[in-house]
Amino acid sequence: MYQLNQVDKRFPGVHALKAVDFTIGRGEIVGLVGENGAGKSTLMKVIYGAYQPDGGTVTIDGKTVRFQNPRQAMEHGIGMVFQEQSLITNLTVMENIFLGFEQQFVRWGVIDWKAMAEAARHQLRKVKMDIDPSMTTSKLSFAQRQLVELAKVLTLEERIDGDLVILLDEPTSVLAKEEVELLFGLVRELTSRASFIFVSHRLDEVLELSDRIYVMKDGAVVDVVAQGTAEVDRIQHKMVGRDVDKEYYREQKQKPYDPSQTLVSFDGVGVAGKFSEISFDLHPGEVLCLVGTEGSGREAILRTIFGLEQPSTGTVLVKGAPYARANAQQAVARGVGYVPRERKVEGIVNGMNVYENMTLSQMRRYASGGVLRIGEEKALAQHWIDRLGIKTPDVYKDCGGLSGGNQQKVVLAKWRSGGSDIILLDHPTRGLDIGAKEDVYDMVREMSDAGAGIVLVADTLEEAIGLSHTILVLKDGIFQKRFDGSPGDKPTLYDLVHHMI
Amino acid sequence: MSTFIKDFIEREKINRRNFLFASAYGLGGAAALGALGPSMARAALTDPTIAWSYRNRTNPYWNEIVSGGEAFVESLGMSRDALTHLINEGSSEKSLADVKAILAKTDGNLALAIDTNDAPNARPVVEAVAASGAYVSTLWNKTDDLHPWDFGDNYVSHMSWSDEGPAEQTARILLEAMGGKGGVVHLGGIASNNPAIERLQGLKNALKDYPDVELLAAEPADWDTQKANQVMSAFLTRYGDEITGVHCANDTIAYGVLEALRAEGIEDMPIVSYDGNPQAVQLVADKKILATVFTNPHWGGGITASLAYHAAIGHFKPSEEPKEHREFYGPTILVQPDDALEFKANYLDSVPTYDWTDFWGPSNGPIVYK
Amino acid sequence: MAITETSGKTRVSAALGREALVKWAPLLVLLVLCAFFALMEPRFLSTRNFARILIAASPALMVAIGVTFIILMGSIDLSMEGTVSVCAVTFAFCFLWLGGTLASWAWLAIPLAMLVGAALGFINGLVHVKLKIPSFMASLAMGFVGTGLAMVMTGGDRIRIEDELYRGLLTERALGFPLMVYVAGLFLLVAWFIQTRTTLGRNFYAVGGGEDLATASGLNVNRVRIMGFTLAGVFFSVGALLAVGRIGIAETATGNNFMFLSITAVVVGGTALWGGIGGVWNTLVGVLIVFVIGNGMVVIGLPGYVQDAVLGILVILAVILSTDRRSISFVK
Amino acid sequence: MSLETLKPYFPWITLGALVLLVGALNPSFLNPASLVSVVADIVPLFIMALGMTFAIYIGGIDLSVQQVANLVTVVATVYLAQFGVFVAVICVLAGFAIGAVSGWVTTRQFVPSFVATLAMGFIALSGARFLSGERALSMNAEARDASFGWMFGTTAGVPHELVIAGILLALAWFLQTRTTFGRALKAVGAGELAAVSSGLNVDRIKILAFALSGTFAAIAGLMFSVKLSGGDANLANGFLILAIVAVLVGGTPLTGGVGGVINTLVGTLIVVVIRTAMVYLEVDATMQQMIFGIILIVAIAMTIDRSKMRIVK
Repeated sequence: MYQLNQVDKRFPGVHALKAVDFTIGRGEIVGLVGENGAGKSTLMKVIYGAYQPDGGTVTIDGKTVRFQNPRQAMEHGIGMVFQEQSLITNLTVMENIFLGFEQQFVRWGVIDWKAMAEAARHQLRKVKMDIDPSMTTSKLSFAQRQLVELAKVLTLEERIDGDLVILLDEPTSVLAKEEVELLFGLVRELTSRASFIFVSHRLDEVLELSDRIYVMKDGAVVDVVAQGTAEVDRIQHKMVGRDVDKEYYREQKQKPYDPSQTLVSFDGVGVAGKFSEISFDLHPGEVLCLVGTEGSGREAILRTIFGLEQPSTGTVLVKGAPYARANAQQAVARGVGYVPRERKVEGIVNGMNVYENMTLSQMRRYASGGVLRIGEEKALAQHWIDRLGIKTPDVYKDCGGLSGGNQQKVVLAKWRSGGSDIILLDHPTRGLDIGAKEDVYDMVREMSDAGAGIVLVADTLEEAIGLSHTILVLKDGIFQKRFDGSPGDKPTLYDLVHHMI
Repeated sequence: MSTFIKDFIEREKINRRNFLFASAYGLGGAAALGALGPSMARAALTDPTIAWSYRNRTNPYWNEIVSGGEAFVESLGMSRDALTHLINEGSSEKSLADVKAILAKTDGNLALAIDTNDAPNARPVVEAVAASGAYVSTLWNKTDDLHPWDFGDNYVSHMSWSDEGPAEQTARILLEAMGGKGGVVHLGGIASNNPAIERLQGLKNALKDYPDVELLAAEPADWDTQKANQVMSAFLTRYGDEITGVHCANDTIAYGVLEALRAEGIEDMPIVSYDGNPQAVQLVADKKILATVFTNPHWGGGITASLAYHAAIGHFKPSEEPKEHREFYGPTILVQPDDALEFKANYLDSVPTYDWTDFWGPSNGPIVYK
Repeated sequence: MAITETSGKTRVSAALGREALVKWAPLLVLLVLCAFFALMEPRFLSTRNFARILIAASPALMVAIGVTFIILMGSIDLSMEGTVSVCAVTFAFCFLWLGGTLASWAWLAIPLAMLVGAALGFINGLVHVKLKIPSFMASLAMGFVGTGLAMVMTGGDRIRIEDELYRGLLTERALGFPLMVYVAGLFLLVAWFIQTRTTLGRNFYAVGGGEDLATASGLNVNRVRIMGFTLAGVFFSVGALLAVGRIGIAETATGNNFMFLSITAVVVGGTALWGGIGGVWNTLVGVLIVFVIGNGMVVIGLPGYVQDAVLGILVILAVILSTDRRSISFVK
Repeated sequence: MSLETLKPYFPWITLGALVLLVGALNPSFLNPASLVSVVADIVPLFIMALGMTFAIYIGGIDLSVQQVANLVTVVATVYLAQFGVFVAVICVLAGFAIGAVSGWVTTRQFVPSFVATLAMGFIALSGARFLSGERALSMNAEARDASFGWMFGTTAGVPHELVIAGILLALAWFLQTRTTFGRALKAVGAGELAAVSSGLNVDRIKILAFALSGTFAAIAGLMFSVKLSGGDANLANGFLILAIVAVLVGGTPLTGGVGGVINTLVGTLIVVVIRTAMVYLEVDATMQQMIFGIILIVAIAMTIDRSKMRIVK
C-alpha cells in the first residue's frame, strides 16, 4: 500500500539514506530499529513529508506522490505521533488536537468552540481518555499528553477516506508499564483502520508489537524480520554489526562499595509537592538507583542533591554538611556532578566547542586571576577525547554538532575531569544507541571503582537492576521499598514493578 | 498696533538702523569692543557649500527657519536645492558627526548655519569648523562662555532671542484678560532648554504685579502637542475651575491645550503662546489665543546662513565688526487679535523679500549674560 | 494513598490560588493605583477625569493591541511609530483631497488609512519572514522607513483636520465619554473576538507556545506571522486615526513615543514577552495602568523631575507582581 | 571557500563593500584624514555599543544606556570642579550601579530586560533632571582641560579618542574571549540551562553583564560630556537606537551567545559609513531616514548568521 522505492537522501557530507526500500501493508504494524545515526529519523521525516528525497520514489497504492511539507503528507493519510513534548502547552487539549485544521469548525470566520469540543471528545474516546477537552494542556501528565498526541493523529480518520499510516516515534519513553500496555492495546485495535510504523529504542517492545521489523544501519536497511522469526540477539547483531556483550550492564565489574563513609545523607527529607520523608545514604563506590514512574519524585531528589530544590523538611548532608543556601554552585563546589536528562538543553551548551563545554563547571582550575589558560583546557579536552573515544574532528567542534552519545561523553568528562565524586545521572542513556550505552555503562563502573558515589535514574528497569548496588522504589513521592542488588542476587523486574504501581 | 507692524516690516526690509522692540527690558549696555581673536590662515573661500543644520522637519518652527535659508540661497541666484540640510533628529551626537562629515566632504569650503541642538554641543562644532577653516554662524544654543570673537573670523556670529521680556508681555495680556485674579497654569518646553526657562521666568515676572493670581502649576510639555494635551487634561482634573488662564511656552503646546479644552467643551479659556506660527496666528485672529510672539524664524534662518556665507566669501571681515554684530538678539513682535490677520497677510501668507546683506538691521541688540 | 490524595489536592488548590492571583494581579495593581491617587487627591475619582484618561489612552490602546498579537507569537514589533505616522498623514491628505468632511466621499480616507497600515504591516512581516531577519531588527528598520516615508510625504508640514464631524470623535459625548472612547472600545472587542474566536487569533497562541511544534502540526507558521504583522498594522492605523481625532493634526511626529509606551503597557498588563501568555484584556489593563500613573502623578502634583523615576519604579513593581515566578526558570 | 566558511566575515564584507561603493561614488570619502576624523567622532557611540554588546550577548537588551549617559554628563559637569579627574570614578560607579540594579531586577525579579532597563532609564533620567536643575550646564574650561584634556589630543596624528576606544575594545575583547567571565557569558547566552546545570552562578554573571553595559555607557557619557564640555539631561539623546543598531548590524543577534565585541566594531563602522555617506552623496534630508531604514534592512539581511538560529522570532 505505502511504498518507498530506492529512496536516497543526502546532506552536505552525509549520505543519510542509501537506496532504502520500505513497504507497509494495510493494517500492518511495522517496527523500525537502528542505532542513533542509522537513518531512522531521516527516514521518518521523508515519510511524513518534512524532507524530500533526492532519489527514488514514494508511492501510495501504486501512485507516485511527492510531499513538499508535513501538511501534504497528512492529506494523504500519513500522520506522526511525536514524543510527549510536542503538544503546545499553553493551548487547550482540543486546540492541540485540531491545530492547523480549525477551519472545519469555522462558521463565518468564527470558531464554534462547542463543535470543536464535541469533536475533540470523540477523538479522546478513541484513546479511551475522558478529560475535558477545554483543559489547558500544561495540566496533563506526560502519559496523558502522549495519548492526546495519538488522538490528534487519529483525526486523520475522519479527514481522509483512504488508508492511514501513523508513525509512532518513541511513544513509550515516558510511559509506565501499564500505560504502555494500554497504548499497545489501542494500537492493535486501531489496525482495523490504520497501519503503524513503530520506532523505539526498546527492542523488547518493538518485538512485542510489530508484525515485521526493519533494521537500519548506516542509512541502509540491513534486515527485515517477521515477528515469528525475530530474535533480540540477531537484531542487535544487525544493528551494531557485532555481538552485544552478554554482560551488557557490566555486572562482572560491579564491586562492593565502602559503607564506612557517607557522601550524601538524606534524613526525612521532603520537598513540598514533590516528595516527602525520604532517607538514604550514598557511599563511595555505590550506585544507588531511584526507581518509580514519571512524577514519583525521582528527578526532584536529584535536583535536591544538586541544590536546585530547597528541602522543606528534613536534613540533607553532602559530605557531612548541609548547604548554607541551596544552589548549584555550592553543590558543584562539594564535588557533585549532574548529568541531566535534557542533554541538548541542560547538558551541553549548543554553540560552545568541546573544550569550552568540558571546563564549564571548573573554569577556575584553568584560570589565573580570571584569565583562562586555554592551552591547558585544550590539552584536557584532548586527553578525555582520547580516553573516552569521543568522536569529534578536534577540540574546536561545536558540541551541538556531535551525536548524542558523544555529547553525553563530553558531559561525563566535564564532571570526571573536575574530580566530582558524587555523580547524579538522570536518564544517562536516553536516546543513545547500544554502542554508546555500553560506553556509558563502562564509565559508570569506572567511576564507582574510583570511589565516586552515583545516584541513578535509569532509562529502563533492566538498566536500573543491572547497574545498581542499591535500589529505592518510590511512588507518588513516598518511599516504598529498598532492594540490595549485589551481582547474582539482583531483584527481578516483577519485584520492582510490584512496588512501583 | 497695525501701523506698528507695517513699520516693522518696512524697517526690516530696508532700514539699516537697529530696530528695537518697544519695551524696556532685555537690552543691556553697548558691549565694549573686545580683543580680536587670531585670524585664520585661509582668508576667504570661493563658492562655499552652504549648509543648515537643525533639529527636525516635523516642527513648523524649523520649517520656517529652513525656508529662510532657502530664500537666501535663491537670492544668490542658485536653486533652493543648493542648500545642504543636516538634520540631527534631536541628537547632539549626530549633529556633530554630520558637521564633521560635511567638513571632510567639502574640505572646509563651507558656510554653515547651525542650531547645535544642545548648548554644550556648540563648542566642539565651532572648534571643528574653525580648525578646518570654514565659517559658521550659530542660532539659539551655545554656552555662555563661548564667544565668536574668540575664534577670529571663522565663528561669524551667534543669534538668539531674549524670551523673558516678550513672554512677560504675553503674560500681562493674559493676566489682564483674567481680570487680575484666578489661577494660571504654565506648560513649558523641554525643561533644560533655555527658551523654556526664560519663558516661564517671563510669566513669573509678570505675576509679581498681579498678587491675586496664583500660579497653580508649571509642568514641562517638551514642545510636544500630544504631551501638552495630556498634561492639560491632568491639570483640569487637579484644578478644575480654578484654572482661569493658560500660559504656553510655544504654539505647538497651545494646540494640545486647545484640544484638551475642546474635549471638555471649554471654549473661552484665555491662552497665550509663543513663536507666531501661521496656524497660531490664525488662532489669534479667531480669538482662540490671545497673543503669540513672532520671532521671525524665516529671517533668522536666512540671515544666519547669509552671515556665514558673506563672511566666508570675504564680503566682510567678522573680526573687524563690533561685538554687538557678532552676538545679538533676533527680532520679536507681539501678535494680538486685532492685528493678527493683517500681520498674517503681510508676513506669513506672502513672505517679505528681505535684503539678506542687511545683517543687523532687524536685530535686537547685543546678547546680555546674567 | 490517602495522604497522597490530600496533598495532591492541596497542591492543586494552592496552584489555583497562585494562578488566580497572577492572573488578576495587573487589575489589582490598577485598582490599588486608582485608590492611592484618589486618596491623595479626591478629584482623581471623577467621570470627567476618567474620560480624560481614556481619551489619552485610546490611541495608545489601539497600538498596544496591535503589538499584543505580535508579542503573543513571541516576536516583537517596533515599527509602530513609523506606521502610525504614515497612516495619519495618508489619512489626512486623502481626507482633505476627497472633500475634507465625513459627510462627503472623504470617509473613504478611513478604510484607505487602514489599508495602508495593513500594507506596511504586510511588508514588515515579509521582511521578517522571507529574509529571515529577527522581528526586533526587521521592525526597527521598518520603523525608520515608516517615519522617513511620512517625512517625505509631508516635507515636515502638519496637516490640520478641522471637520467638525470627524472631530466629533473628541467633542461629542455619550454618558460622559467622547465617541473616540467608544470607538476604541469597539475595536478592543473586535480584537478580543479575533483573539478568541478566529483561527488566526488562536494560531498566535500556538506559534507563541511552540513554533516548531506548530509547524510539525501542519500549521503554516510563516503565513500566521505575516498575517499577524498585517493585523498589527491595521490596529496601528486605527491608533493613528484616533490620534488625529484627538489632536486634529496629522504629522510625522504623530507616531512619536508609541514604541516604548505600547510595549511597556503590554508587559505591565501581564502578557509575556516570550509569547503564548496574555491577551488583549491584559493590554487594556496595562495601558490603563500606564496612563493612570501618568495622569495621577500630575493630578497629585508630583514635581516633573520625579515623575520619570516614579513611572519607572511603578512599572517594575507592576511587572513583578503580575509574573508567575514559579512557572519560569529564567528571563532575558 | 564555501559560503559556510565565509559566513563569519559577512559583516566585514558588507562594510568593505559599503566603503568601496561610497568611495566610488565620491572619491573624497576615502581621504584618510577625513576618515580618521569621522571615525574619531563616533567613539562615544562605539563605547556605548560595546557595553550594550554584553547585554545582547546574553540574550537581553539594555535600554537604559542613553539615560545613564545623560545622567553621567550631568554628574561629570556638576562635580568636575570639586573632584577633578576623580569625577570619572563617580561616573563609572554610577553606571555600574544602575546596570547592576537593572540586572538584579531582570534576573532575580523576572522582569524582562526590555522593560527593566527601560524603567531604570527613567529613574536615571529623573536623577539627571534633578541634579542638573533642569538646565544645560557647562564645564569650567580650565578644570576640564586639567582633568580630561588628555582625552582629545593627538599623538603622531592619531586622535586620543581612537586610542581610548582601542584600549576599551581590547579590554572588552580580552574579557570576552580570555576570561572565565567571558566564557560564562557565552554559556549563559547560548545555553542558560546548561550553565545552571554546570554550577555557574548564572544570576551573578547576568547582573555583571548589565553592570558592564552600564559602566561602558557611563564611560561613553563621560567622554561625550568632556568633548562637549558640558552636560544636561538630554545631551546623549539619540545614542540608544544607534547603539542597538550597531550591535545588531555587526552580527550579534538578540538570541544571544553569538557575535561579540569585534562584531560591534564592524557594526558601528557600518552605521557610521551609512550615515556619513548620506552627507557625502547629498541625499535629500527628508529622504535620509527612509533610506537609512532600507539600507539597514539590507545590511542586516547580509550580516546576520542564520545558521545558529533555529527559529527566527
